[in-house]
Amino acid sequence: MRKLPTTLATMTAFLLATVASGACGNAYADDPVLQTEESDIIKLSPVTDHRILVQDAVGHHAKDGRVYVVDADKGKLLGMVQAAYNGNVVQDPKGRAFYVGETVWSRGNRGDRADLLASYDPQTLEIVNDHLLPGRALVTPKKNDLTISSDGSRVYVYDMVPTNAVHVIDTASHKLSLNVDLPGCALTYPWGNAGFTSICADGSLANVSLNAGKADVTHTKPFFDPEKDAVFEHSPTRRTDGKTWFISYSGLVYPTALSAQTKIDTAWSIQEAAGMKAAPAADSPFTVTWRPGGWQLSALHYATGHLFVAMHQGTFWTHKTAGTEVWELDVATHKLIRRIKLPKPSSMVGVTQDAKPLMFTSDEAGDLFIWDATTGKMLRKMPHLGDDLYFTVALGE
Amino acid sequence: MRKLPTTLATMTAFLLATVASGACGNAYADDPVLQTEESDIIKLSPVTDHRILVQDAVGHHAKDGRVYVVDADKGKLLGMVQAAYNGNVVQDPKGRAFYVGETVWSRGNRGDRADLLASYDPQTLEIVNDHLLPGRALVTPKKNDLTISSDGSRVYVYDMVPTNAVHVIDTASHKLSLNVDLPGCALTYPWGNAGFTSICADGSLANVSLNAGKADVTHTKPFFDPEKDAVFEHSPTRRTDGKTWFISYSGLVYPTALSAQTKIDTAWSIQEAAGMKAAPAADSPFTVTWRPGGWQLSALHYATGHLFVAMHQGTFWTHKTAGTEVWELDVATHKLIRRIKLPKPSSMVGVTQDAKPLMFTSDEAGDLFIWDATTGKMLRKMPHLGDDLYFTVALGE
Amino acid sequence: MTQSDPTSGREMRANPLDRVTERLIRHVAGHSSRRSLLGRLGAWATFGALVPVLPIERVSAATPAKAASLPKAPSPFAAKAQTTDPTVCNYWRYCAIDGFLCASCGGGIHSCPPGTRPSPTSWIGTCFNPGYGQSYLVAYRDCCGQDACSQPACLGTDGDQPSYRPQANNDIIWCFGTGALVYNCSTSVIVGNAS
Amino acid sequence: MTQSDPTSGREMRANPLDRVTERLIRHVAGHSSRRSLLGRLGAWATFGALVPVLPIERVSAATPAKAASLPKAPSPFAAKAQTTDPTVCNYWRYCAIDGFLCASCGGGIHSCPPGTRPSPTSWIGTCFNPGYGQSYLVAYRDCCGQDACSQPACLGTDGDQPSYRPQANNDIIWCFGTGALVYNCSTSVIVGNAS
Repeated sequence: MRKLPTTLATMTAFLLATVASGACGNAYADDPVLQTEESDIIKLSPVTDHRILVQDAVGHHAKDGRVYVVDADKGKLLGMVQAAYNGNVVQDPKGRAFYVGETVWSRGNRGDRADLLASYDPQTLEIVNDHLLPGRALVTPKKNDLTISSDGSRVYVYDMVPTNAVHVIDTASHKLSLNVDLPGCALTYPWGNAGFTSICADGSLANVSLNAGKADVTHTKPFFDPEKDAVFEHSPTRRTDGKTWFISYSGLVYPTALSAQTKIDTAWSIQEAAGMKAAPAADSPFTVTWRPGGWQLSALHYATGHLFVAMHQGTFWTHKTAGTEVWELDVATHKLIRRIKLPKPSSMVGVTQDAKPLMFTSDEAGDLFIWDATTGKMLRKMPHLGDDLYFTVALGE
Repeated sequence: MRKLPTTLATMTAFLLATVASGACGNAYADDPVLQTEESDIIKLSPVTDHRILVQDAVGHHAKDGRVYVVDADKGKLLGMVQAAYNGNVVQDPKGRAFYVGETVWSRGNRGDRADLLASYDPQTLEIVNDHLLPGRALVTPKKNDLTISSDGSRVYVYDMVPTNAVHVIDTASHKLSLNVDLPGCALTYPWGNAGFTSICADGSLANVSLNAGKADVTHTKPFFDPEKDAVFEHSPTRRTDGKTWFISYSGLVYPTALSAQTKIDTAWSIQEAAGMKAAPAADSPFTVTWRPGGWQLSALHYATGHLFVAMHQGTFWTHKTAGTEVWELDVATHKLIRRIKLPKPSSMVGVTQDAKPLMFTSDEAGDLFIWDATTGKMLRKMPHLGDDLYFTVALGE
Repeated sequence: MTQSDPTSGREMRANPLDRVTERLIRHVAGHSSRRSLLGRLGAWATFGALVPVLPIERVSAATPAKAASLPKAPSPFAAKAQTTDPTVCNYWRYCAIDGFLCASCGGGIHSCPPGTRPSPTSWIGTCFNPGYGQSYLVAYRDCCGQDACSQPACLGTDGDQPSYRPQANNDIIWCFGTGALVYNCSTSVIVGNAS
Repeated sequence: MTQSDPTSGREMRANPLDRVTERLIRHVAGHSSRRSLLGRLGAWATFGALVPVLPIERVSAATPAKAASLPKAPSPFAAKAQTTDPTVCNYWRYCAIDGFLCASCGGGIHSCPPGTRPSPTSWIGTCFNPGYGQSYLVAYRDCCGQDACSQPACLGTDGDQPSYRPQANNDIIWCFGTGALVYNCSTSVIVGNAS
């Protein structure tokens, strides 16, 4: 029987002797051998349609939030980067970079605060630029706290202190190009390259046009009552043309064309689209019916206009309850296409934007479920990808 | 039925009206009321025998390591402090303070590194002094990487880069009083107030006497073969007199009186103390028998000389396998007192130092089990206190 | 062991209602004139000073009303709420809480664990006490300075609104003004009746 | 997709055996003269330069020996080891690994995931390949720069010694010299035969 481990002292003596005598390593050549190896670092291909970013807030250890890079076709983890303390992530629409908004303190839980927008090379996952922000909102991460213009030239960072504001970062120069004060309004829903819209506390929208280094703000009239039936922040925008479908707690969908002159269409009911009665709102808090709920609870496939919404059965004020089904709806016809039963309740829904789209759901255990969005069939599951998977980001979204 | 929530607009109007009219708050007095409350911060009593510190390395999110303060009589969490990135903790023997050695980078996973020794007030859990260290060893936390002299006047910080060394910190002035270079040797096992001993790579000990700002180092002869039967770093020292029981992988106990002239007694076998055959070492790697194993796998009750060791059945090289039992041994008679079966395998054993000692074990799920160390009966369990409970620290230990 | 330290200098001395009022003023201000200074969080301190302390009587001898005469619970949460164990998610005050209970983390219902500090700002919920048959305004004041206490989390959503309604939103890290903004746990502080 | 980048400038170019030799020299040095400069980690670079590259032949055509004639596995780990799936803990090279497998984290057996860097230093194990019936020296080189990859962890302890024997210890964060020392995952790099 072989002695294990090889005595280090002997090995050392051997190697030193080799150096001294100049008779180098002949002992090795006679044995059956595996090649000696060198350490290297994987470099990824350019971003593909099915390579996604998955945000993990790590609620129990929020200083160690992270973003996973995942090959959704293989169900394979490709790498990860830090997204510290309620970090957020947005991707260049062409996949040339992704940007992580994060917040650190120099001594972990104490010391100097720094808010950062780190630009990553999507092939090396190396930081290209580590931009210091004037601030960012510290809030459980939601997509619309950090967004990007359609051409990828501007990143919008929502901030709350000392005032509600949006920092506009030029991605070419990595400079802050503008601060837009928006007291009473929050988040950003970008429309093309021209600007973005925020939701205001009174149920109206503020539209911000960006021109030549200045911001012009217009306001819509209030179109919903935030206390009776608020619209979810987690409502999807087709960034290319600014079409947005604001989904309310009760399940109303407000088709909205965002611009400097935002137009809000008549709302339709998700439940009615499925052949049910429209659900009541806060006035009838005990009524149990199917309702939208979760965290990043909806996603839109741009090309087809299919809207995916996490749904559960419950009373009003269960708007953060994870969905037991995903309902696929056609935003043009206001019709239900399919109800997809989930193996585990999911607080999030994501989709890719290609012609053979994948859908993503998660569960409490941090599993990522990967679905064929065209058929509604589950393809694979990545067990415990992370702790708290809050949303996915796909190419072009 | 009451409308919920109370309309914020109404509330606001009411409060503003109150201010304007000067008729303050009469509406409240007529209702059945609970008292309005003020926020405060709990202040703890001085440290008691059964208030322990529990180190949680949080292996999957190591930047968020922490130390929990636990009332072991009630099984109650009293608070927590950060112990970032393989942090360590040691307590003043009289309980006047505790010290957390930790390492941070200014931007979480990047930026400037800082090694810190934070002194905490044990009643407020506030940092009294946040001392910047020249360095500390980054290694999965073990007690003897950070130790303290018997009178609490000096903390010993083990470091590896650029050389194996021990930084001696004066706890009164919070100053670095001495760097002791110890190439080839590691960790500290303190004896009284006069110095400490380190274990060296050749199986010998280095004894460091601290006098008037300088260190005198003496060496013992090698007394064990690290490749055949290494002694665990996690071997207990009675700090007051420097008596140490070095436990080897196979289960030999080397009674050692640490000092400038350390004396090493003849080893005895844990298995023989239990009426079994002594266990073979690395020469016979397939022999299955009871063996010590885990992480902080042993603890000593100073007053009685009872040694508690986590034991499991396995071959050699299973020295990190969690114990399915704790064996209680008398270091004076070399006899087994009791075998305590654990509900879940534990990688650690801790004890308190009072006349009615408690014993602590953990499990993979981060549960803390609290035992009566006198009877060997389990008293209570704290479910999922943390992620990776590596060791406990009790008053006077 | 759980005495607060009156000499620590870190206790929240101002009457919490001042702060509620500040928040509400801010809320109104944000609406009435979006671009005015009143909309700024920084305005809290300034305007707080103008609002007198409301003389809420401390009726320690108040007895709960008889069960028969109590109003019905206004929400499913309230209908199942209990009033005895503040370390469980269905404790009545937690109708809109989100996060770790300070009562399980070394603090208390309205007390921060040692080593953390209560935020001077908070979101506000309206919770129904089934014992008194009465709804109360509850300030969910976060305790800050250590990362998540990591004991089991609770999520109450009665009246919880999105972050564009910050005063009623429980997603925000309510640690403004505490130095380090790292969130440890949440308290629920009674700040008034919701008549 | 899993091509390494030959132009990145971050690839480990030096022959790994240099580094093994450095470590071993350090080991001897530490023993022969504890107070000498040789005992310092800083000495690695200096002395590494003095050690010529060992001409390990790359016998790509070598065939595994026949099963019948193979030596017996030297340890319980080796007796159960497999040689096909590097994402499972019983892969033969993981006899002394401790931590997350880079092969499951976006890297490979001897490759770091993108966004991390291999440590120039490592601990050394001696693992038995049941296919070749041969033991090899394996350098467990940590990949550093991101916190734990958090995929299921593996712990091999064949020949693992305490941290006072750093060259054979898998508890140490082997990220010296990589900038940020945060540990993401571990690779296992063949650096020689253990004859």
